[in-house]
Amino acid sequence: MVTIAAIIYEPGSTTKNKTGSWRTFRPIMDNKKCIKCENCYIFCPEGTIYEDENGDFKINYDYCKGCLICVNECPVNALTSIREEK
Amino acid sequence: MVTIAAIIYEPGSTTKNKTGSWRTFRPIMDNKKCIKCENCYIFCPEGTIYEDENGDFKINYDYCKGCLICVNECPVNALTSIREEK
Amino acid sequence: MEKTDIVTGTIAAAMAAKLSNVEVIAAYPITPQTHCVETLAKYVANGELDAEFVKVESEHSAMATCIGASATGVRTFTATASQGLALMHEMLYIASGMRLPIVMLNTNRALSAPINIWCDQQDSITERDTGWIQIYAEDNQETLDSVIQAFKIAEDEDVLLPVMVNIDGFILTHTVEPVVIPDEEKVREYLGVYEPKHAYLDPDKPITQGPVGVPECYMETRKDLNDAIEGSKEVIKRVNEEYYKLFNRKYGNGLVEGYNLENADTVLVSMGSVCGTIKYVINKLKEKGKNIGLLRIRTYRPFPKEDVVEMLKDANNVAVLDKNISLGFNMGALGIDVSSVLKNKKVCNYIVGLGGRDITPQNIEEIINHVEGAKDGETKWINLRE
Amino acid sequence: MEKTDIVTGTIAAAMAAKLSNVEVIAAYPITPQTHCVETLAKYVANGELDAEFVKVESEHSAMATCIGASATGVRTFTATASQGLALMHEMLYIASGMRLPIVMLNTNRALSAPINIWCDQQDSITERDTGWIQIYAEDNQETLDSVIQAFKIAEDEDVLLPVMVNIDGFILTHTVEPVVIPDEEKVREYLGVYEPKHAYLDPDKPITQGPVGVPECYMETRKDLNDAIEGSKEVIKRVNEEYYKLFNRKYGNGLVEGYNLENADTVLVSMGSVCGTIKYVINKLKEKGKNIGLLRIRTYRPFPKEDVVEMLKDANNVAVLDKNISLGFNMGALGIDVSSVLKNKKVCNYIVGLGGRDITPQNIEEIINHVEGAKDGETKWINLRE
Amino acid sequence: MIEVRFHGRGGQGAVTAAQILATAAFYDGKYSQGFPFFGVERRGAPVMAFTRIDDKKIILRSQIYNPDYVIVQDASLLGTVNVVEGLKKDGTVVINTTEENMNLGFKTYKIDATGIALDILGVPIVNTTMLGAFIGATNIVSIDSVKKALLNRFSGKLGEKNAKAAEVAYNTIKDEK
Amino acid sequence: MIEVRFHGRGGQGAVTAAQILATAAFYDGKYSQGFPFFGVERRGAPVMAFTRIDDKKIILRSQIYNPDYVIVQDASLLGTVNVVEGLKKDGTVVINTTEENMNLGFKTYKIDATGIALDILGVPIVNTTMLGAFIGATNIVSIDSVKKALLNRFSGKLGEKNAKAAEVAYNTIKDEK
Amino acid sequence: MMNKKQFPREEYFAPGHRGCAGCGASIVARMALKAIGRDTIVVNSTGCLEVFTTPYPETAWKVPWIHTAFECAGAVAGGIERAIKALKKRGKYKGRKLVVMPISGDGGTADIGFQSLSGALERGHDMVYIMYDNEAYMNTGVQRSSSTPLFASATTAPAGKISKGENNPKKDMAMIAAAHGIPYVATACISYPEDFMRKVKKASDIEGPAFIQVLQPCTVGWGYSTENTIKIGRLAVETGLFPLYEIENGDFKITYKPAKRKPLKEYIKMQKRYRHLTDEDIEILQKNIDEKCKLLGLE
Amino acid sequence: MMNKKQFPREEYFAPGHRGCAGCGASIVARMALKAIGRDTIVVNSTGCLEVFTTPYPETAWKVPWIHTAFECAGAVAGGIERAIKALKKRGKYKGRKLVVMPISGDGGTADIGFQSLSGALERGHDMVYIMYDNEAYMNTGVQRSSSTPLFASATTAPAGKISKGENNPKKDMAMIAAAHGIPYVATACISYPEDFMRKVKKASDIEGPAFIQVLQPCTVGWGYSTENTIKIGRLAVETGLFPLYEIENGDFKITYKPAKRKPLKEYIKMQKRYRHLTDEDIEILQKNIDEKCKLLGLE
Ligand SMILES: Cc1ncc(C[n+]2csc(CCOP(=O)(O)OP(=O)(O)O)c2C)c(N)n1
Ligand SMILES: Cc1ncc(C[n+]2csc(CCOP(=O)(O)OP(=O)(O)O)c2C)c(N)n1
Ligand code: SF4
Ligand code: SF4
Ligand code: SF4
Ligand code: SF4
Ligand code: SF4
Ligand code: SF4
Ligand SMILES: [Mg+2]
Ligand SMILES: [Mg+2]
Repeated sequence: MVTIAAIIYEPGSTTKNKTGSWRTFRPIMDNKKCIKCENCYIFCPEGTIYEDENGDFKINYDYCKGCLICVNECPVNALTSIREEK
Repeated sequence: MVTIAAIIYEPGSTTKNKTGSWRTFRPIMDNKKCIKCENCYIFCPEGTIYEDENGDFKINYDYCKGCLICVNECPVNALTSIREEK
Repeated sequence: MEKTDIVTGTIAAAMAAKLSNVEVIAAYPITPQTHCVETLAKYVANGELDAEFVKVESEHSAMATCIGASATGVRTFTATASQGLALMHEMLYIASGMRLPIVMLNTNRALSAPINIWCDQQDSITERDTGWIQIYAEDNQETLDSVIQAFKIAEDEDVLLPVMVNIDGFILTHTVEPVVIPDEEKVREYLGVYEPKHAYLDPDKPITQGPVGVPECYMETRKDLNDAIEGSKEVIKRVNEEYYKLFNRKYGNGLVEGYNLENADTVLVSMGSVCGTIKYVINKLKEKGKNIGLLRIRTYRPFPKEDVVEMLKDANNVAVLDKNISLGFNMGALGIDVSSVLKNKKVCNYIVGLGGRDITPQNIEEIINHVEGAKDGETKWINLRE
Repeated sequence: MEKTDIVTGTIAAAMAAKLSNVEVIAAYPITPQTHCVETLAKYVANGELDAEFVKVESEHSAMATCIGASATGVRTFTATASQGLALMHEMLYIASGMRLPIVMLNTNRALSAPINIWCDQQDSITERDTGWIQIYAEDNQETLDSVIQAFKIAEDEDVLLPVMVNIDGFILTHTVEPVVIPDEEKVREYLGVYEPKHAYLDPDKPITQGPVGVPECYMETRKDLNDAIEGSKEVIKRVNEEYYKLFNRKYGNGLVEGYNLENADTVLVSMGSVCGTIKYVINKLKEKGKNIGLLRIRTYRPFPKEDVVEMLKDANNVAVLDKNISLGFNMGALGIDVSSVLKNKKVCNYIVGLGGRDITPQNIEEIINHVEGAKDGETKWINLRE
Repeated sequence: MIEVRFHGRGGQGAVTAAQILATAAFYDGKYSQGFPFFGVERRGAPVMAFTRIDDKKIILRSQIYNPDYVIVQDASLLGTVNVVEGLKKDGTVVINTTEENMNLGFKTYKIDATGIALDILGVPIVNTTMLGAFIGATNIVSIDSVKKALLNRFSGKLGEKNAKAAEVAYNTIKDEK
Repeated sequence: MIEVRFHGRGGQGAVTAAQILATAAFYDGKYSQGFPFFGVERRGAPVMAFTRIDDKKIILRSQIYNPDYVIVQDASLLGTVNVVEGLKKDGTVVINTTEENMNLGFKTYKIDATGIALDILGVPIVNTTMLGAFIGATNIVSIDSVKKALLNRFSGKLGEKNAKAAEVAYNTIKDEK
Repeated sequence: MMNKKQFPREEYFAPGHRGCAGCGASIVARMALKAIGRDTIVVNSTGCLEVFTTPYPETAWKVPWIHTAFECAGAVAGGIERAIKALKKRGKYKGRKLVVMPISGDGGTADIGFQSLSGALERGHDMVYIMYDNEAYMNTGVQRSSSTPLFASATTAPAGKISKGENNPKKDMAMIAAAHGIPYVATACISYPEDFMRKVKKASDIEGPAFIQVLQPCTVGWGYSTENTIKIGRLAVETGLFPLYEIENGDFKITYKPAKRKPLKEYIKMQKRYRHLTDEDIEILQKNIDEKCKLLGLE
Repeated sequence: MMNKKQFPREEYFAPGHRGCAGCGASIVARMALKAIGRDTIVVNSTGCLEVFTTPYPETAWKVPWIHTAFECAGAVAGGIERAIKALKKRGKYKGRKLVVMPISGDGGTADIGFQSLSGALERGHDMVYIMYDNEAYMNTGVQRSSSTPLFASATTAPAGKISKGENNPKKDMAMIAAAHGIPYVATACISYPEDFMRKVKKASDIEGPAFIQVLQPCTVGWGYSTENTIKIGRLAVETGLFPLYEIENGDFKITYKPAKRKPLKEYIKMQKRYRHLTDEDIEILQKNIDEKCKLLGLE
């Protein structure tokens, strides 16, 4: 059953689609090094870096596609990358 | 019988249509007064003022619609107008 | 207060849009539609109608603007013709696919090339697959009534489809004749306010309209649409009855109108203003003792198959008059459609009135005479010059 | 030199355009057509084809550019699909009305809304009234051959009409398969140089193209057009034969192709790539002793009425498969057309493969089984999901 | 059913006249249609318009080929247009002219409408004047209804002036009759 | 008729692989089709492609539901895609993995195509490598034709490298068999 | 003023067309063709000019002419230009420069045909695009276009109880064309034939796209009597309302500077489309002009 | 750089969408929505962003969103804006400002949707139009648009034996929009989020049409590896190739001035679309930039 005119009534429902499986490389965050410049947060095309209750940035690997922009844009190398295990 | 795609193969054939009958007023040219400024010639929307073999401007009444632009634009009042006879 | 006025078809349509309290109008001028939107612009300029009038830069944008407005949940109207309708083509599919109850007046006019501003119905006929409901009015009164009904039909929750009201260019658009103008309050009460449950762009309840219809869902959305327009037949009939009760006018059963069908061996089938001339001829011939029938198709889409079959069951000579031609089929579209449902019957097709060619009572008589001696499937062009 | 290559349908079409020595190409990218114009752009960028490639900003302008170029007297090609074709709608009527032999590849794709990039034939079917000749190819070889033939047909002095070669999106456009590429010299010799006698913008012989078609002439120009496209049937057949003599390939009689029709009580009618699958099923069933026929419509416009009637004269169950739906008629366009000419025969209609829905051999068998027990006029949607 | 054909020039209001006549008939309690014959012409070019009047609803939609009446707003049209084409044998022509000797082969009323229009309206637009003259000649609708239609169509002073022009022409013809 | 299904990710060249395989079959004197299953996916997302090979002209146009062979270019797909769906009972899978213990319930060939690709091509694009492995495992077309198809498809050095990668994978599997 | 034969005598635009008496659009066409000469190919959008010059079976045009639709003069012209290139490859038109001249109204240029124009400019087609600007959709009965000036009444932007007519300022097409970075842009007015014709000629000599916006008063749409067409155009320029300039490869130059700008009121008062305006309204418009003229260095 | 929470934490653009890894278009959408907030209505043209965010039955959008066709974001947005006005007459959305945000690619903006945009600007609709500029038609496979820069290779303007790729300069959309005389025009780049988001916010506060052209590198179309999206955007700005400015009511202001412009070569060398260029070719492009920067007062 499709909705009328294929209207989607559930906002943000792409979250059903775990794009984490796309990764070839995995970014790793070292919160100790992080200076909270917010670069990784704002530049992530997936919006999959979030601030947890402690004010630390975390990566939600369910969606991270492993583009490594965050790694590239971290001014203090708090982010690094490794090859994803398959 | 129409031509293919209603193409018109005879350039300038609107001359078949004598728009002189549209006139309510008739411009009259006094070549003696005329200083050949070419105003009437160039401004006539019908292109119905022409230069004869003597270099005089003449009005072809077959097409003159009587707009009186020529009369209005003649700097020396060599053109005047009268009500058209019907 | 209801009153009678003597107005053109375009102005009757503008009055109907005003009575229907449209909220957004987006339209682009084109002959022979212009007086409709000019009249609406005047209403707005004089404060007589509190609508947003969007002076778009093309018909493509007119339909796009209507789509945007309708998808936000307001009552929307536009008007066009010919090249304008053709320029909307892509957007017509989108309006119906998005299930937006936009109402449009189309003033039937021939299509270029060569350019021709006069009447035929090629423009709307060629949009017959788009999922728009198409009503063809016979006169100015029906024009006004149909625009009002169009909103009622379009916005019906079982329909939710755009509706195109078609009237013959010049023949109706530029002809004044008496038209009863219903009471404004009464119309507004009848229609109510448009408050859609399915499509509205509202930050308080964010929805996504017009997404990618992947192969897993696309065909089902088309089936939905197909069922909605099929189902609209019942709604159109119902609205025709309701309207009759409230405003005292009805048009056949809403889908088709039969005229003198009883015992008519020869029946003409057509749409729009030419049906008046046909009735005129039928009346004349009746005086002479000849019985001819007319089946007027009022809604061409949804196509009233069942009614066509039923109402023509006793006819032996069916003459379909088309103000359009499906090039490469050597027939008009109505002729094809009618032939396809009248399987065991002689159906002939007459191409009439293209690009403003007048259709005279003599032409109608010629058709009647011809069909009686013709073979099934014949197509004849009427009133051609050598 | 003739050679065989393994290419997609879009590339086969691009190769054909190159073989045909097109002089002006104006096109806008759209899936699933893009590889065709990309390939042509590459030919030009590498100096392999000395054509003008106009990178227009929309399909509307693509067709307008082709019209301008063709009216100046050069060979012109474009390619599009779906929304792009829809956006050209107004200009399609103008191209045919101006009698310009433009050739276009249309890669069949569904129409929005919702947006869908996959195959059905709604886009071209809905342009069936426009006066364009429409060829539907079954495979990539036929795509290449049809584009070449299209120029020959379009430019024939008895035709002078634009031609649209349709191929199924993805199913052909994105599938590689072996294709014989004819010798370039031979093709160019066959086609010759396009030097129109009727339409050319030349200061040395000034003509006026696209004037105001007043009511005194408009209907006659439409009749002319109607006769030209009707008459093109003979030309298409002739070209099919000529081509066979030169290049050793032919497609039925050019208009239709019959497959296993003899003694087939049940016949399927369809267009495009699905005919391959149908033949596949026919072959399978034949092995099982069941005799089913196929009538493949190759040129949908001009519609080969006479052939349809003649070739189906012995069939009792006719199943028309439509990859489109005429909304509000509850039938596909081919179904309507075929029904309208097969008056005393059971014709059922099957809506298949909309928006990329796959059509499997099982679906074909389901149709065959259904039609044998069905009533005339039934419509059934195949492979719908719940 | 009465059928009337108007001949004029673009910009002279022939179409308006046909509509006003239809409106006046409607005010008289009749059914009517008023409509133009459209061409691509601009101001100054010959145009036509039509009116039908009947006691019952008018359903006929073709153009008018055999009018009962012809109104010629501009005598110069005679040079290019056959204004009496198809006119019924016992038909009537009303023409704007100062010419005395004019034989169109039909019953003809002449009036210097341009004179009256220039007098009353100040411009040579003769459609309403000719309408008055036509009513004077034929009485197919009441002059009061024509005036009412004019007052509704043109606002304020303009309406009054046009009504006046129609009335003057009406009386002129009536007197001559 | 042989039917092959490729599973990969957008950007990994599954479609190209299907086409190359079809081309190789064609060079072997067979008929073939190579085509994608298209979705709206971008780089990284799961994609499929198909090849049909036969001794006679292929007219069937539906997608492939019951392949004889499945090629899995990226083992991580196993998490989201049922790569063996519809695979014929006696079908074969060729998969790019370093995992030793993997049971897909079908005859399966494993290869570290990523390793080979990184080695020879310098990028983890495994489509051509997997093609070589597939031929090694199945022999449904000749490796020479595959190499020829690759050299025609990719110009210069790139063609050579890809042909090399295919060959290495081909031999690897052959040796293992 | 008295140098003999300042204007060419060849006529490429025939009389007998159906334009209104006093129509400025005919003047545009006639002058433009005189300026370029016989090797012109005209592409005409739908509009007054197209309609009144080509009622089948007659044409006023003595040069090759084509009309397709309202909205695509730019693209059609582009196709012709490329076709000429292709024909030259075949050996045709050796050594001749054929000038492609799209000519469209303000509606066909600034509104419905704007994209087609913009695309053609961007692609660099060699053409002389003429926008004949009568500031409304005249052919269909004086509806507003985006070139209709502020406060002018038009049938779709009528003056009324709560409306002063058009409520948006005139779209500045010449400047928008200039922002496309094309080699030549100019404004012109039929009341200044030398200026206009010189610009057309120059545009036709320049390689690449040229755009000329020429103001053309319309007796019907603006509401004035026929003899004043030229006079009103002159007032538009003399008041500074419509400055005459050209922009050649980015260099802006005023080509006619009124000795002293006339008050706008003189212009306004001659036209019915403005008759609803109060003195205060006119003051607003006057201020707008004064500001714009300051920017352009006009007084 | 270290002020806490410089960027809002609300997300209106969900993950799980199908954009390529490293896609700059997602970054545009995410930032723009953060800047305006929840009362935004998005109108999306056909293009990458639309396609990868809304595969039925899923959507990445948490604000109301509509897509109709490729070429009409401007007009659809205009209809929405007027509908909101109409709804406000009914009493809805009292005291709230709803922001209509059309968002289109460079193709949807500068080419096929250009007229729809221009019409909307001319009519003065209150909207924030965002052109996400990845300099080609990415969704359909990297065909050239009029926003494709000179000498870049694209699939319909490929580098080849007799071609250096695209042969027309990049269409200057921001300047063309500015020539429409609208209240706000700006350029931006995703690599400068503060600048971009400030501009979006400002545009949403301003009454009337605002136009923002935001450069957005595309990993597939430009040919670079995914992690460099931001880096390349930064280089575009630092080289002066893509200057960041705003034009408010006609006043032009550079909003970011690189300390010293970097050589274009750095930028070019990172991208496959330029790999066919010789040093001389790059020199030509460098000269073009130098000239343009001089005009704009950069360096
Ligand atoms: C697609 C389309 N829409 C509308 C029209 C109707 N139409 C024809 S000409 C015209 C106005 C032309 O205005 P402009 O370009 O300013 O030229 P003008 O008539 O003023 O000379 C219009 C609206 C049309 N022909 N085609
Ligand atoms: C009328 C029409 N023509 C063509 C297309 C095909 N098409 C869809 S998106 C697209 C390119 C979009 O380019 P752009 O606007 O730059 O956005 P991007 O994909 O780069 O994000 C094209 C050509 C279409 N959908 N509709
Ligand atoms: S690698 Fe890319 S997708 Fe993953 S968290 Fe970093 S920026 Fe986001
Ligand atoms: S970019 Fe690095 S320093 Fe900045 S917030 Fe992210 S992890 Fe911390
Ligand atoms: S009156 Fe008008 S038409 Fe007649 S000659 Fe003078 S300018 Fe020409
Ligand atoms: S305008 Fe007067 S002076 Fe000038 S050429 Fe004409 S008649 Fe002579
Ligand atoms: S309406 Fe205006 S532009 Fe059109 S023909 Fe008449 S005067 Fe000329
Ligand atoms: S092609 Fe470019 S713009 Fe499109 S999704 Fe991929 S990275 Fe983003
Ligand atoms: Mg205009
Ligand atoms: Mg883009």
